[in-house]
Amino acid sequence: MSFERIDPDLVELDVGMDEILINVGPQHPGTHGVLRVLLRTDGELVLGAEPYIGYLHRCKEKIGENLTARQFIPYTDRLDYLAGMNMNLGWALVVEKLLGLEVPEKAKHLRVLMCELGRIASHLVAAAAMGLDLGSVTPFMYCFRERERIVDLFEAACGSRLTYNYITVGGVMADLPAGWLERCEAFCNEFEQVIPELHAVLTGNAIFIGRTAAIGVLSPETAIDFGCTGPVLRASGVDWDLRRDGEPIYTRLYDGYEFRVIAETEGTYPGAKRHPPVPQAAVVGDSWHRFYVRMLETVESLGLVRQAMARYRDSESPCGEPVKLTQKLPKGEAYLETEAPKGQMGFMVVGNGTAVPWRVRIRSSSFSNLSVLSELCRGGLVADVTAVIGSLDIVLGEVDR
Amino acid sequence: MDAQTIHGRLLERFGERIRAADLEAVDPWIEVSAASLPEVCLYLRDRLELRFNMLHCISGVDYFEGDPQRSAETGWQPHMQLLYHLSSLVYRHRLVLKVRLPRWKDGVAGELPEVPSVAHVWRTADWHEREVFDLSGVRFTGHPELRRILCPDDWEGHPLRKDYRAPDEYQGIRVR
Amino acid sequence: MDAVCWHSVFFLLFALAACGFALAVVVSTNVVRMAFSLVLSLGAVAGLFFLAGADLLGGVQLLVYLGGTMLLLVFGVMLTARGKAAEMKTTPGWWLLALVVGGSLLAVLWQAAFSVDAWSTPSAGATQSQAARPTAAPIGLALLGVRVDQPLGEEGGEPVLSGYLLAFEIVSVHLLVVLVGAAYLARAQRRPGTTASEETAPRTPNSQLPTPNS
Amino acid sequence: MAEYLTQYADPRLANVIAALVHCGLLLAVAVGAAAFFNWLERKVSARTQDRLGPTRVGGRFGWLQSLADGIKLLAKEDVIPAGADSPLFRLAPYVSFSAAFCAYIALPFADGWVARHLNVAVLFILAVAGLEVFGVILAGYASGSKWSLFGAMREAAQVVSYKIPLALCVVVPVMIAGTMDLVAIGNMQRGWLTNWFLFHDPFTFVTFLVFLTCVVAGVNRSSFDLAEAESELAAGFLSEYSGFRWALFFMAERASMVAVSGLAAILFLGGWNGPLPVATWLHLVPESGLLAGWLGNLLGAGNFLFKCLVGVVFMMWLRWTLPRLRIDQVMTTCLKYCVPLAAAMLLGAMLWTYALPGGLLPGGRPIGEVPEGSAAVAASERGGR
Repeated sequence: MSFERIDPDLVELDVGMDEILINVGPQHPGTHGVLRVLLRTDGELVLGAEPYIGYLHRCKEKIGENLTARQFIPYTDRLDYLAGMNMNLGWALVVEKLLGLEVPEKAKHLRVLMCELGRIASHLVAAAAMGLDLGSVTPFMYCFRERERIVDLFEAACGSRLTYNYITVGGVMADLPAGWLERCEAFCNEFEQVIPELHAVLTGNAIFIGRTAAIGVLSPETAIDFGCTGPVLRASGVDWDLRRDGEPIYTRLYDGYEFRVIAETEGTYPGAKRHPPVPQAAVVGDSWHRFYVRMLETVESLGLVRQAMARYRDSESPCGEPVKLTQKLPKGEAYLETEAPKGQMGFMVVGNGTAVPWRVRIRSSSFSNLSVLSELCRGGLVADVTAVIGSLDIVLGEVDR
Repeated sequence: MDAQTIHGRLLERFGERIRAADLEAVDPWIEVSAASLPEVCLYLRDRLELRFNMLHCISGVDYFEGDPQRSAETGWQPHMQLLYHLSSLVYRHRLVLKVRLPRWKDGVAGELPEVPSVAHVWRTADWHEREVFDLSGVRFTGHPELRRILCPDDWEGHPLRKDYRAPDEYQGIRVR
Repeated sequence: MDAVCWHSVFFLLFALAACGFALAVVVSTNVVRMAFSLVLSLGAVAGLFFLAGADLLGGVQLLVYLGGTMLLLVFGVMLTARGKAAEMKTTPGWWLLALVVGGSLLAVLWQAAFSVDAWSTPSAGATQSQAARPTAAPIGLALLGVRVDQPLGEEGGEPVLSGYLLAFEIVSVHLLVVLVGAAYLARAQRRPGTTASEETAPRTPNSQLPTPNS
Repeated sequence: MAEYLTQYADPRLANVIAALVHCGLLLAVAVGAAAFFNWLERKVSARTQDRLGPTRVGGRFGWLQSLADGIKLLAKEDVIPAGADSPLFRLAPYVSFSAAFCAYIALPFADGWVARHLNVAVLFILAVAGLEVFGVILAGYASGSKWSLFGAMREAAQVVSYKIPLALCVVVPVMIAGTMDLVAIGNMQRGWLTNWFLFHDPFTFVTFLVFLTCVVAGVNRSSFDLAEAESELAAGFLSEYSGFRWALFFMAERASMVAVSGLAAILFLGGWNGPLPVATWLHLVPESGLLAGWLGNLLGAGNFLFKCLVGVVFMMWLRWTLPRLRIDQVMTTCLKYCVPLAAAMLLGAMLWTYALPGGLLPGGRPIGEVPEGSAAVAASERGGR
């Protein structure tokens, strides 16, 4: 007697129930903001997950058509409000690209410093929120405690804790205050010791692995097809990071910096020896790997912060003069993507000879990363939906713009 | 591969369906005719030495100046432009495809211009085309599910068109 | 205070609850409420057992009937009873049938209850005569493999073990097999992604594998 | 107590008074425990998370925080959704709480200190504790929300499954003791630490671990709190509840946490007997007179409550440390690990007691033999405090 299955595509379910349609969100603790996901479920099994977005749409692109380039900087803070510095940089660089502007050395180091701190802060929130999605509250507090220190540093540098308006067209708004570098140094040293704690409560935890390993597996082809970028793409094993592979105007910032792109190549992660091992159950491209990539990137970013501080100390130049508020933009378009914490954040600016851009376009990384959600959730369980959303690390301010 | 070579390949393959190009611009671009867009995209994606496997962004830009005085200075006829930002993760080259569309289909105000969808080439295009449809008012033919994405389903008008006037009320709520 | 017999008060309380909720099962039209009334009714019966000093029986009643059977029943009701299925209308025909069946059962119980001498005549201490009356004990024991109605073998001789235990076990295993089989047959088979809304336009895959950059 | 009162009052009145006193005491324990553990959970979670927790209400340590929380809850608007099945929605919290509360009836706090001495106390507690789920299911159904329904379905599936290994685990100490009488089981573990059933043999030790797992799953605590699962189901069956009704569910959860911790303490951890036979050294045993016995019992009750506290804090520790399991993992844990393990342990314990009736240590006593000086028999006759 043979027990071969007649049709390998056929999925056997428990006793079939009626399909239920469930709205996850727009107000739901597991959706990281005002995202609405329409789930089609059969009992606990998810047959389809359709994201509905736009609840946080604030017409950013339209607003951009009515402001000058520098006036638009504060609005970029509100895109990915967990990494405002990186958003500032994206817009500042694209305008500089159109203007053909080059910022002084010191401003570059300041930009790297701030953006990498922002990346750490953003990844900390991602780890925290993912833990929370899986019902683990304590790591949330640990992560936020550390993020709070970064936010304090930002506040000391620019006076604001969430919407910085710091990196601007032509440089940065202000030089660092006295004593800032020492505080940052102290943070780096102490944060380094917290990372093993986070690994202990999340990365290596058996339940955490059970909840995330082999859940929401995203193949590299699908990831590229859907335009997924950032940690989501790298977790699928694609070695791609704009800080290394991007356009010159962006990669020039990182000239002379040493860092590794965190992606699994040839079965291992760079520098993985210092971190918990990849569990057997995990598959490249699953939720666990997305989490792991972020944790490892945090360490890389910490290294970049240290290098940036050292090089900032050494540089003598002024830290750049912001362009006039009414700086006229030349005719033509410029498009630039930068490696923001959530993925590749693209800005396009179309100039028509006046100070106000003709058109502003924002290519959001979370927008593309979210579009793959229905692909990842289908066939999983209801509980996996939150795990997958958490691992995609979306920010609705950026998705809806 | 630089924009020059890509342009050469495309000219060789598609001839006059490649309308224009500016390879010296900040971002080199190549303009193709709307009808041949999917074909060009498939070629760019699948050609072994090109392999533009990632579509980054689709943007709609409305070239329309309501003020007649300034309209005369612009130097262009009112039109709608679509920009497709492509790149290859294999060869690390980039390209901007442009498509020029009339602002209204057949010049009839209110009839959205049409362009073939490329959602079957890159699935990124699915949501991006919905967004362009929603905000800029371009109809993508052959799109699996072309409906609004950021604005509510019953929203009227396409906000990123230059002649758009925001409504005073939405469902009985003052919005201005 | 002397006149109050608390035992009787609680007996009445539990008995009323049991009967009242049993009636509620019959009268209610909502399946979930029916099920819950049944839970309360059975719970009240457990209370009666405790009152009678039958702690074990009361505990078992709670554990098996309420914690086991009723829980499964409520679970099943929840899975199936949505929308129209949650409301049950009883037609007059069903009422009639139920009255006939229920009435006859009531009659039997009535007869059985009042045929106990000790109840009809409380003064007569008729416990001895009760012992002689036929009860269900022999058949219960026989199901466990002990035939009390047959004489035991001589001491040291062959014990008589011709109860119904084997048959009982066979029937129970058979029932279990039937249940498992029913559950298996009820399994749904579905091909993922065959629902109409998931159909997308035919597309050629963006299938090139990115070669690792280095 | 009823017997004691009978000396002074009419027996019927004495019974009523005794019942009321028992009831009041237990209610005080249940509600007091809810309040205390609410505060403690805030403190424990705060410390786990590197915070301070409540510090202000009531002066130091914020010890009046529970009261403030209670007042806040009572002052909240009582919302009943339009789509809810109103009578069942109102009823559900009471079902949950009374079921959790009923378990205390048979739970002894010290030798003979029990509201009602049942000789099948273990069975009774298991049965009653299992009824709490009806409140949850009703709440889930009656809320008229899909999230609540999901929560209720998860709860039902989980509780039905975990009942099996839980019962199997309970059978092990019951089998060793040869009785389902919790007072007797507690008294059997009198003496040194080694007399605790936990250390009776290796099998009971493992059984205790399985028992802990099942108990955490049974009372719906993280990482088995799938019925609530705030990040997935938006609080599941509790979604639509607010104010006092929510507080009742909350108290039910706390009360059953304490109850199962108490059960674990009696079945495995020596009940009210400390690790050292201090009470015997001090002659605080019933034989030394009424007052000595009473003092010994007071000591024992302290012991018992401390063990309950340890059990509850353990559950809190789990909750604030571990992520939540998925429903299939919950089922796998139960059916693939807990049930076979519990069954094997039952068999093992059975063989052990058969092969080594006196235990490994010299001077051990055979199972089922109540050590001298036990008040088990006396207590069953006294039938109350």
